[in-house]
Amino acid sequence: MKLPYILRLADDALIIGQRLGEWTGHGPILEQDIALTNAALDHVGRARSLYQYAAEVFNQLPKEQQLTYFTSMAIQEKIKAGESIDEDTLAYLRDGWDFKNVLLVERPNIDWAYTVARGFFFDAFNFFYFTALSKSTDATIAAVAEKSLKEVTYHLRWSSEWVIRLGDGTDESHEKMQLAINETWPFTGELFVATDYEAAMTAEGVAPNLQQIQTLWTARVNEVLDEATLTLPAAGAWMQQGGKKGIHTEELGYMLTELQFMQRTYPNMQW
Amino acid sequence: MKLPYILRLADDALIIGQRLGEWTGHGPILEQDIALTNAALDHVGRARSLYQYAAEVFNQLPKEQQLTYFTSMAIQEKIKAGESIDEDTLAYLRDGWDFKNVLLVERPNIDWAYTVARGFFFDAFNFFYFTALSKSTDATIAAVAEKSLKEVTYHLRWSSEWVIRLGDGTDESHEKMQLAINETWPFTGELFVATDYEAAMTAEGVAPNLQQIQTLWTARVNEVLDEATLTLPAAGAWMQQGGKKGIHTEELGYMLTELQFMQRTYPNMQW
Amino acid sequence: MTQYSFQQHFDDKIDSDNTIEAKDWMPDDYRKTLIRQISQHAHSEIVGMLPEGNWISRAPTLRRKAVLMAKVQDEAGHGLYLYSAAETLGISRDEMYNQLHTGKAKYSSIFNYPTLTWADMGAVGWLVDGAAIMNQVPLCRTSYGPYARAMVRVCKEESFHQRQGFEIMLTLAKGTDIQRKMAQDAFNRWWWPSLMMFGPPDAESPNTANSVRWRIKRLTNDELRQKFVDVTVEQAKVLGLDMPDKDLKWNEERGHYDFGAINWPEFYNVVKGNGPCNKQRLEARRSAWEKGQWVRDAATAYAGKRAARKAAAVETKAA
Amino acid sequence: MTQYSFQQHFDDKIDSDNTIEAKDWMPDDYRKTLIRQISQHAHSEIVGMLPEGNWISRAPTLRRKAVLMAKVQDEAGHGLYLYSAAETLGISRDEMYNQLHTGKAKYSSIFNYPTLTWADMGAVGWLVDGAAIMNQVPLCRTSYGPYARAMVRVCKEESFHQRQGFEIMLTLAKGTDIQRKMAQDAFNRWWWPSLMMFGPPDAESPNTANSVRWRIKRLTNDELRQKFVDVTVEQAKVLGLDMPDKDLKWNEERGHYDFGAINWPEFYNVVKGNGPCNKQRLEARRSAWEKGQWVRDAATAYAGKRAARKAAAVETKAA
Repeated sequence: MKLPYILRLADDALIIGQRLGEWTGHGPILEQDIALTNAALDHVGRARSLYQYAAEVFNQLPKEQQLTYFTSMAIQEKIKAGESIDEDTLAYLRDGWDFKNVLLVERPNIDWAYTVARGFFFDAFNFFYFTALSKSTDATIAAVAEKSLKEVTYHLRWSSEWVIRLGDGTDESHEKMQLAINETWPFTGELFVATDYEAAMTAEGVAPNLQQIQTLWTARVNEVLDEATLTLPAAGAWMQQGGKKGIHTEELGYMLTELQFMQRTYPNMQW
Repeated sequence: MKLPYILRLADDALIIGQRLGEWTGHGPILEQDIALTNAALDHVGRARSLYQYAAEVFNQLPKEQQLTYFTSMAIQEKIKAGESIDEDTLAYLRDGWDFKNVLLVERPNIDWAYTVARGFFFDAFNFFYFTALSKSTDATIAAVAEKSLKEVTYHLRWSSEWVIRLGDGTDESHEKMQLAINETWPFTGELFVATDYEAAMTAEGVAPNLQQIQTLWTARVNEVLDEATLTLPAAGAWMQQGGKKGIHTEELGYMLTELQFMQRTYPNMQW
Repeated sequence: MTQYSFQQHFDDKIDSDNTIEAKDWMPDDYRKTLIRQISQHAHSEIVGMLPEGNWISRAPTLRRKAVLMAKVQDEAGHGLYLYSAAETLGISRDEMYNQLHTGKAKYSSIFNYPTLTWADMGAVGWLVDGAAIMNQVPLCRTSYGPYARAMVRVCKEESFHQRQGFEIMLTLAKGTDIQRKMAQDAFNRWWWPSLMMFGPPDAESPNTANSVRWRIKRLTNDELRQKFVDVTVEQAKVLGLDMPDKDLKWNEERGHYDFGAINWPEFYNVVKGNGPCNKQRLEARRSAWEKGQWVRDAATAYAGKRAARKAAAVETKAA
Repeated sequence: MTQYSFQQHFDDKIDSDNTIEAKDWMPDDYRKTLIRQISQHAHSEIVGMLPEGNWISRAPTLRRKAVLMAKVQDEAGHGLYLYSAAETLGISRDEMYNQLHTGKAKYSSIFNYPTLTWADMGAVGWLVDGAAIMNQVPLCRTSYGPYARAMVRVCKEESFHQRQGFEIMLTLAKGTDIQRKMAQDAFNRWWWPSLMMFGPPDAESPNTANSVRWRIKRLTNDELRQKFVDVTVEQAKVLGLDMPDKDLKWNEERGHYDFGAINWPEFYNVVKGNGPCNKQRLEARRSAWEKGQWVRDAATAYAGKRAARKAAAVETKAA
């Protein structure tokens, strides 16, 4: 249960990093272009640490289990050849259904308001989650969380400020920000619905309790939206889910096609 | 010299077909959505016939020549395994620099006016080109051209009508169409610059004389633009080229990433 | 004729299995019901282009790419026939589009599910077109002539599509491990939504009486669903795929397969707009429409100019 | 001081290798030349983000992805320093953007070439950054203080980028056949444009005199180009790549490599706007700017509101 859990954390980080990287060179303000790329780098960095740990865990599994763990033929061939896997194997050679990121992070950038909304919901989650996770009984995970906490504190400050700036800016920006909040909202519920592997990790003290995180998250989200003169969709709105179990949106396929292009087209090389 | 020539014809057809296919389901008028998909189907059909022929020619080469003909490792592995190649090998497993389509056909759709402009310049070329090519000394190529001529006659009528409709429609459509003509124009010159392999095929009577095609093409283009109340960029405008020699725009990489995704990710399977 | 005799005449035609034509008198309810049903059907064809269009650029072989393009194009064609049939009832295509884009008109909820792998092109053809055919074949003899004639063409093409979809599944099922897994995964995801395509259970399905009488419907939702299950189970056996329903078993007594409980809350939720792709699909249609506005305007303006020029030329000649 | 004595004071500073600072008097020509050069340099950094940004989503390993992102981000940072340096001369950033977007201001033509394979990330770092450093290192001691200080930071990072680029090339050169071929192909495409980065031959290069005197320039175009060729030939040997110039050979007498004729018509053509990517690059910048307008407006409006609230709060307190 620990392997899917590590992958879940890593996949969130990779996919949001890939999304934010799409902004690089195309931001509305040079300083903000830099800020977003900074966040992208933090996420990719976290993804690397977690994939490295996941690879370590995977490489210790019995070979027969390794062989059936992922559907990817490219990974199976590595195992058959007696090779161990690494961070890039996990990022570049898994099939879409083996990715466990929440749907939220694969949402397209659309515009600055959507990017800010997605970032804000996710950063607020990460902030409370990593705070708790830095006390994980798994020392490696705790260390990653500890390191990420500094980064995510900055991310959350940045995205909160932008929610407020756009919400309380012009009429146009208020309208766009409210729309982005409304449309992004249905993708936040999944963050707090524990899968089996998450529940197991929570039971072992590896992962935080999602309900506690949700309470903190909801308070913070309300606080910031309030200051931004924005409102949340009515309570009880329908929430999308699936990502944590490998059932994604149509967007992920296109993302992975691009992300994995080099390794799929030119396999087994050093870059 | 015949193999690169056949591939050049086939690649034009595949890439324009792929581009037009992007419109399917997103056209501005249902009837026109159908018309564009129809054209896409014609092009993909022609691509298939030509790739089949190219594969036939390739499979007759000496093995050592086959091994070095394309840089694609996936193709080289097929050769080493004693397999022959087929239409899908050529479409799905060649690297970008082995594609010989003109830059014109990989231009993005952008909007309806750009799509019409690209289509019009290309259809007018195909119309005169296939007319001549149906007299090719190569019977297979002549037969493909003959069959395609009926299709392209329809394509050209369709795109000419749209150039006229948009050019002589509203002020807005006139402006958009003129912009699309201006921006697409620099990609037409390459059609008429013969590469070595084209010149060799012309010398053998396999391929038409490009200068003769250009004369006919220019007259037709002027005629239609005149009726559309549109103007051509000044004579002597700079022309982009490279595609016929495998030097493409940044667009092609993204197109092939998507086009080849399945075969690259799940190699050596029947679909 | 009096209102009463119009109604009598209409009833007679219905009862004698004759078709009602566009110029014939018909009750308001009949007209409204038909407009709603035909336009909803047309919208389903148009929105239905999107989940499959999603794989055109990534089809794994050139043949499959061509077949898929042709299929999606056929759906556009179906949309066209059906919009035309609805137009004979006095509603314009633009009005119908407007109902779609504002969410006033519905389309089949099945298209609010995503197409996640190539196998979905098989599953959609096999299951979704398969279910559609079962729903639609009876409509080839529906009472309204233009609709019935449109449905004849639609059904012919749909059953071709259904065979193509099955053939994709068969190729995958006979393929490598990962291809079989793709096929099973797609089957798992599309099976239950396909069963929902037949609509709510008869007990909860309103207004069936008139629909049956008018031959807008010939079998009930549950009857059609059972038929679909019975046929599909046999086809799944041919494919060697597992039925994604642990409660499925042959009922000797009924002569039918029993199957598990359908998740109706999910169904109503998707209908309400909360499916995985409702917003995405509607947004794609709206966006195509909005981006196409200047194109349609230009076409109209040009047609006007041409007509004016022709008229002027005729006048000049006459003068 | 009289105008004459201002000029005298400026000349003395220049002659004694002192820096001119923003608050100092300076001749109009000096100011204009600097604004043009610094803003052009800033624009080059910003437009230069695009060809490399093109491969962020497709970088072949996570490490390469991170390094590439960081590199492109550094370029944004360079743009920022340089815009700030130019602003000290009395031009606003918005004004400079406007000059870029309307085509009035130039940027380095090298960024009008496409990045076609991953190897281009190596070649651009190795060659383009390499050439840039040769052009820029002398500017770390240029006479205008804010520019010189910006260039110190820029050059430090650029040489780091250049080493990263070379390392990508080395990895490819030591890799499989196809990786070597990628590296050679990228080298072939980027070599000649890199040589053009040093500008027209000295014989045709106007206004060098003042530039040299003002230490806006220290070596001539041809001197820098020769230095670049000499260094790069040796690096290409380490990589085991063929020089894409059949006329290249060591000239014992000169102590330098002779090299083939540069295609200057191509250079002027790209400068004129006809390179493979001029339109695409400018369009990407313009589009980012236009799509960002409402965001900048909101930020300005919010800052205004906040300032007003603060002021009101202070007033209330005071009252």
